[in-house]
Amino acid sequence: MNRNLTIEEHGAFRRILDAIAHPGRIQKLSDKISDLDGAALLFSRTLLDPETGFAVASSVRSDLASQIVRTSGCRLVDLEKADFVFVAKPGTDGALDRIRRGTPDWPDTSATVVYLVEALHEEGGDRSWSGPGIPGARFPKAEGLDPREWDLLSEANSTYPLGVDCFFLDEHGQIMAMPRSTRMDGGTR
Amino acid sequence: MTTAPTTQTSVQPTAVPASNSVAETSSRGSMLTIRNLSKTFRLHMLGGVELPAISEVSFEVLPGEFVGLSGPSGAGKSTVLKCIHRTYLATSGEILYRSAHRGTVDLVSVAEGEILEFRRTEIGFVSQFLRVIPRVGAQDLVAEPIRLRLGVDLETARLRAASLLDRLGIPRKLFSAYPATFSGGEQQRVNIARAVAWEPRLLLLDEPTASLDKRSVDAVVELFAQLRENGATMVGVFHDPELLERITDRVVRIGAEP
Amino acid sequence: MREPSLCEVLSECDETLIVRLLEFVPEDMDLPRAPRDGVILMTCREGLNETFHLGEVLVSETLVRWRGVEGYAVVVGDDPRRSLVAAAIDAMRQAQASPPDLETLLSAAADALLARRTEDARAAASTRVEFDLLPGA
Amino acid sequence: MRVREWMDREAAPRSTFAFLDDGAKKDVRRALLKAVAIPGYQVPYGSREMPLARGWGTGGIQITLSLLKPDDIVKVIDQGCDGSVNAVNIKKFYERTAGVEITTDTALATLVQTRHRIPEEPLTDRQILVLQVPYPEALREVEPSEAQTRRMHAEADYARMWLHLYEDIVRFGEIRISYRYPCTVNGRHVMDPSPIPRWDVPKLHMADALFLFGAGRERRIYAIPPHTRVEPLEFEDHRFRVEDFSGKSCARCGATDTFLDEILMPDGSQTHYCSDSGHCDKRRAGWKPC
Amino acid sequence: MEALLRAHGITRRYGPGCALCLDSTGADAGTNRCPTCGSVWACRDVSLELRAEEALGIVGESGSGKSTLVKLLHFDDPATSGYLELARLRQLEGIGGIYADGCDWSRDLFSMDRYRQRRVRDASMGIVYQHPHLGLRMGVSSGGNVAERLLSAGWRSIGAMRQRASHLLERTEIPLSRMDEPPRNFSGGMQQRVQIAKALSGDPPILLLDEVSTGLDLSVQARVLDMIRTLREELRLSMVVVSHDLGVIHLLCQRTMVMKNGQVVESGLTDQILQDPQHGYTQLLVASQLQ
Amino acid sequence: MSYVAVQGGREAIERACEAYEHRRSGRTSAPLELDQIREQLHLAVDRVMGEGGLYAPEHASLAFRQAAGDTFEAAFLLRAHRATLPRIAQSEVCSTGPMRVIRRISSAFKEVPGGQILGPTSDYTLRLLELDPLEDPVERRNHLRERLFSGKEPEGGIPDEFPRVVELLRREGLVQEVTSSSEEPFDITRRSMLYPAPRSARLQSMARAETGALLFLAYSSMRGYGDIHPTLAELRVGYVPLTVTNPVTGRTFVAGEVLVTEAEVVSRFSEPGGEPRFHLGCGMCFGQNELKAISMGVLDRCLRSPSPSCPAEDQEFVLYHADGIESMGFANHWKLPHYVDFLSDLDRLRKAREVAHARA
Repeated sequence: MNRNLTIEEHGAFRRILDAIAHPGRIQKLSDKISDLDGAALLFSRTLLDPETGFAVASSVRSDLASQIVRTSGCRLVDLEKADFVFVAKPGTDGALDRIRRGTPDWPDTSATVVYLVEALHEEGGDRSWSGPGIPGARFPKAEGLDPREWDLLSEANSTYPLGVDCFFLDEHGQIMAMPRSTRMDGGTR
Repeated sequence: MTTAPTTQTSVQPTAVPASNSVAETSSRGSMLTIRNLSKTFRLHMLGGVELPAISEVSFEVLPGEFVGLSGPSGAGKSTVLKCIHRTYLATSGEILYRSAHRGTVDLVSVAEGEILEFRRTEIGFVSQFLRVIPRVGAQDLVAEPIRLRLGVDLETARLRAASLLDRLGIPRKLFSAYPATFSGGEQQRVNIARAVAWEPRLLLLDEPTASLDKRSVDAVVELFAQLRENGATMVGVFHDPELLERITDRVVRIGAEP
Repeated sequence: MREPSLCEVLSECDETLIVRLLEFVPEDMDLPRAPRDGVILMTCREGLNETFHLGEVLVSETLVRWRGVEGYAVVVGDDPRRSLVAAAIDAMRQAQASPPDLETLLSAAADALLARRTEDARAAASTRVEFDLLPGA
Repeated sequence: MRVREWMDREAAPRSTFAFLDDGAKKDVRRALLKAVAIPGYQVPYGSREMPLARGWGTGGIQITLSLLKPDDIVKVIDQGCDGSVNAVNIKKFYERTAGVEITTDTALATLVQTRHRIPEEPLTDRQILVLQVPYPEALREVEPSEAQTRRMHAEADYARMWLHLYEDIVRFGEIRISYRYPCTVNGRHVMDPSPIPRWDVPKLHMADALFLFGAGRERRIYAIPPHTRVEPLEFEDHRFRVEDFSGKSCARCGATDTFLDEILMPDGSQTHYCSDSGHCDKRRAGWKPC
Repeated sequence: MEALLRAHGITRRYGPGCALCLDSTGADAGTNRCPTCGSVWACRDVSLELRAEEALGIVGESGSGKSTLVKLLHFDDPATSGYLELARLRQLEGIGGIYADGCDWSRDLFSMDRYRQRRVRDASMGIVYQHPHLGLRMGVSSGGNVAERLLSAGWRSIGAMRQRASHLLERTEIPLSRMDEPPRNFSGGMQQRVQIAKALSGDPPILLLDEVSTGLDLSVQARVLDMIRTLREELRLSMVVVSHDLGVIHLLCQRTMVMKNGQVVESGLTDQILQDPQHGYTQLLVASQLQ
Repeated sequence: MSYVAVQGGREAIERACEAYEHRRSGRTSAPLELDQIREQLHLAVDRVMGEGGLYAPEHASLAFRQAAGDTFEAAFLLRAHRATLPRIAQSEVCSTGPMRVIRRISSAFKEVPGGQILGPTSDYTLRLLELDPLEDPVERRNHLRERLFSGKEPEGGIPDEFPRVVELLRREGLVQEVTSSSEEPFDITRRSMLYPAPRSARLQSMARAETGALLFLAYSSMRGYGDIHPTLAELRVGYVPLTVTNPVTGRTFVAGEVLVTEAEVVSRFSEPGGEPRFHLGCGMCFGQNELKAISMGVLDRCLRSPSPSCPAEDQEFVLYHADGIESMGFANHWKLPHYVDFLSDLDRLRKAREVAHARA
């Protein structure tokens, strides 16, 4: 294993961890990457390996998907069995129901959903996020994501500790996360 | 003989509504209409042998009436009473009962819940034997139905129970004793007191005086008379034909040739 | 007795032979997967037909590419050179470019291994308990 | 790569950045993300053997190894002390395998690994505290079976844990649990905060830093994200209390607001030193807590 | 009287099950274990309804499935199939997702997650097992035993819990001086009474009794049964009473179900079951009763 | 109590490591060579490989030397080393059928197809300390070689494949089959154990467990805390080919041989219902470690008990406590300072004493 690649992954993981520890906080995944494909590949390389099941839930470009499989060595599996599900804009289009949410004994066996969106902003969202990792409330915004996706996520995470954990990557190589413990209030419903 | 099985497990209430024309016309004015009532016991342990107990019994009881049932031993007098009470499941026939609040219903087929409700609020049964409840004294045993069914407080219920037991000649010193230790006659009187204490609307009497001495019988007869004055309807079986004639309005023969 | 495989021979032979065989490895061979230590998860089937993982076995692994063919080897033991040699021989044999001298060395090593195993078998057989059935039994 | 190149390179020593192979690191990372997403829930993972013994912090070490960046500044403490045997060993290991810088100053550290203490100086939201955990299961106190405790967590069935505390109060007038005081995290999971003294438990509540817990031998990872409710189990009429140091102060720096070690002097008398040695040194050097 | 609990088609199978199971097990087959695949059908297609303030008896010999049925109702064991619903109870209103809007009945409780099942159980049911060690923690004080259910229901005041515990222990005739003693120091009858106090601690509308008086001396048995009778009236409890003893059933229950090899063979008013049993098995049971 | 509070810990630690190494390297004796350990202390090496979960005779010899003969420590070194190695692949499912047998016995039958091969074992030796060896060791070695390997080949030789003894029982339908899951075997090195544990996980866990721990538990069952009553149907020791798939061609090949001990234990029939049958227990481990394989075989059967009634039948009890690396690490960790915890304990004790005094 190339030592520089390894070190790059260590750096990326710290930002991924920081993102999920601070839902709604946005940062670059790597100082060297400013595009969505690069971010998606680095993210996969950091977390996915042959032990991981990978699926795409909507029109993620097939060349990107196959590159993810190739560089990380992960297994391509059905949506229902996936540990990581990559989703392109505008959203899962109902497929969220098929994604694993864990079991009462093993809530960690849920999938992690990675949304590939246009742009992420720390302000300007119409829903207030609160919960662990958030002092008070945050109002993040994900351009390119269908607003109804938030309702679907709210529903998917309504029986805590079951649920899905989400990451958002944007076209500037930025990352943001929303774990299942985040509560969303308000919105357009 | 009809052997149509009754479906005791049914949870569907099958109360016949008061407006049901058949029930209405045939039982106009009567409290209880028994029509073609048959009961056959089937003994599985004896290879499914069938023992007919009663066959095609029919009679009516008017409100406030005291009807006695007579017939040779084994004719099925008690069986009729138990069928009315649903202690026995009738094999065929109808027992139309005009209830206080639920119109006329067929006690053969009405839901168990309804039967339990009638037993709680309308229909009483005096059996030959006292059902002892462990660790409950005579007075409390009689007070219990008064308290529970009439909703009075414990003290009032105990007072009423005491006066009833007094009337039936139970010595005061026995009031707090457990009836299991009583003589047969004493037990029988406690039993009657308990059964009538809450003044049921329809009272079924299954040889209530069988083991009583003369004085006690008189007290019981007097008690029944008072219940009737208060509007109770009664159907009874008595081992003593003389007593039967004396206290009932009318006697229906069971088991005799038509 | 089973014929030992190339990898088995290279797993068990003396180090001196490995040093000699390395000289036959063409230096222009590509190493898509360079020789490395690693483990193979050893999966077994036991008497009730359950498969389970008995443990891991230390091996070395090499994948070479040479003249359009790929040679691959996994060799039990911790010496990456052994898998390099094995993979190289695999490739050379496929390319039909395996030097006769090398093959001679190899077949001698295979014979030696087979002889050792035959000895083992003989030793084992000499500890066999002979039961004579009793007459009339 | 060509054969020639490889042969030349073979002479040089081989090394992986941060010791663990990639598969192991990814396994730990995935577990960490789930742990942060479900605060206080123990995520199972395939713990690898470390060059330190099981029970000596292998869980914490695996977490740290999966996190380290070459530019990290790492502080390792054991029982509050940077110079403790185990801490020194672990630091040596990180220096050797990841080339990171080591510090004793909590404020300078980007990553703190600890056994049994949380530094006195509050951690910031850019810092991570990795705790070594011998027993991850808070309910083990009342239930030895893993299958049972798992069920209890699934059902949020914590009555037995509470009952344990109730019984202590009835029998002894006090709760006997000293360190490893069970806490409810995010209003849902009861969690073992690792063997930190009760003194440190309030530091977990609505903190700015991220806390990661690793139990190597028991193969569990769990976490408390920043700004998360962490409430020690307590009764309305019997509140949680930290260790009592009233009337005592550190003989070195004079602190009265720190966790103090009791030191037996050769003459049999007692004196007290700060348990957090780095903090104590800093105070002696004139630094003042704000 | 309103129905409070209803269950339909409750089945509990241990083992894989096979195509021949249904024909080769049950009351008629005389066994609950499938000879082909070895599966045990502990409870098969049982339906029941429990009304408010009613006591429903379940009789049958050991292995008939009656205790399994109670355990399923108490969520001690998961049902293989069937559903269970509770009427709208104020005790359950606080648990999210139990009632659909405007429905008088809960959703199927068997298909709920165990977290909610536990909360439903804590809020609506108490159980008394035949063996006190199943219902009690023998090493924990009697007061603590009563407090456990309260703790489970979210009580967090030691004082309030001790008050509630002493009230209940007094009601069940346990001397208060022994409140802090563990039940293992107590006689069987006392243990059973502590169990009753524990079962009642959360003020549940439904009490499940599994052979509560079996194995006790007659006098002790009478005392326990009398106490149950009194408590039922005072606390307006609905009860499911499992017993192999027809006397106990007769004393406590208005209605009775008879089970054999996992199936219900007969159900009806208790006096009817005792005096005019329809099924051969019930007739045998009644005939075998000691008078 | 204050031995960690003072500065200079680092120095002392380094000296301690050196002292350990110095003591181990001996005073005047010749340095121990690895091939000596590997060849002459092979049972220790086998045990280290088995408990370390890694078949690597050279490394295990090295570990044994570095650990000064402490098998716990040596197995631990091996496992720690393993953590740095990538897993290249999973082998094909290896059968012990084509095992190159060096020892094979059955205690169930006097004569078995393939024969009783006693092989290298101490079982039949007199346990007399050889205080005065009669011969020079090298001479003795040559002498033994001659006796075993030369001369005429014994009749029958050694078959390439031995039929399993349990197969004979199975053919008569006397063995209770286990419904083995069709799923991939569980891998405890990658996943955390789940309970109830699948049988594949139990076997893997015991295969790397500490020999003494397994023996202790199995012995408790043999002695009476349990109802297993074992008979050793077969014990075999030999070399099993490790078969691997070539990822390029998809063809399989043998990468080398692995020494394995396998025990098959028949236990008394027990479960009521159905036809009475023997229950089998299987033990298998790296190297020649007969005690471990037999113990594992007994425990495999114990852990399938439908109603566990003693420690050896309790899955969690056995599997959580039999791993030598874990248990030794944890027992050793008590040597680490615990004075913060202890102070917290003291605080509780003092408070409780105050309450007790106030109550009295």
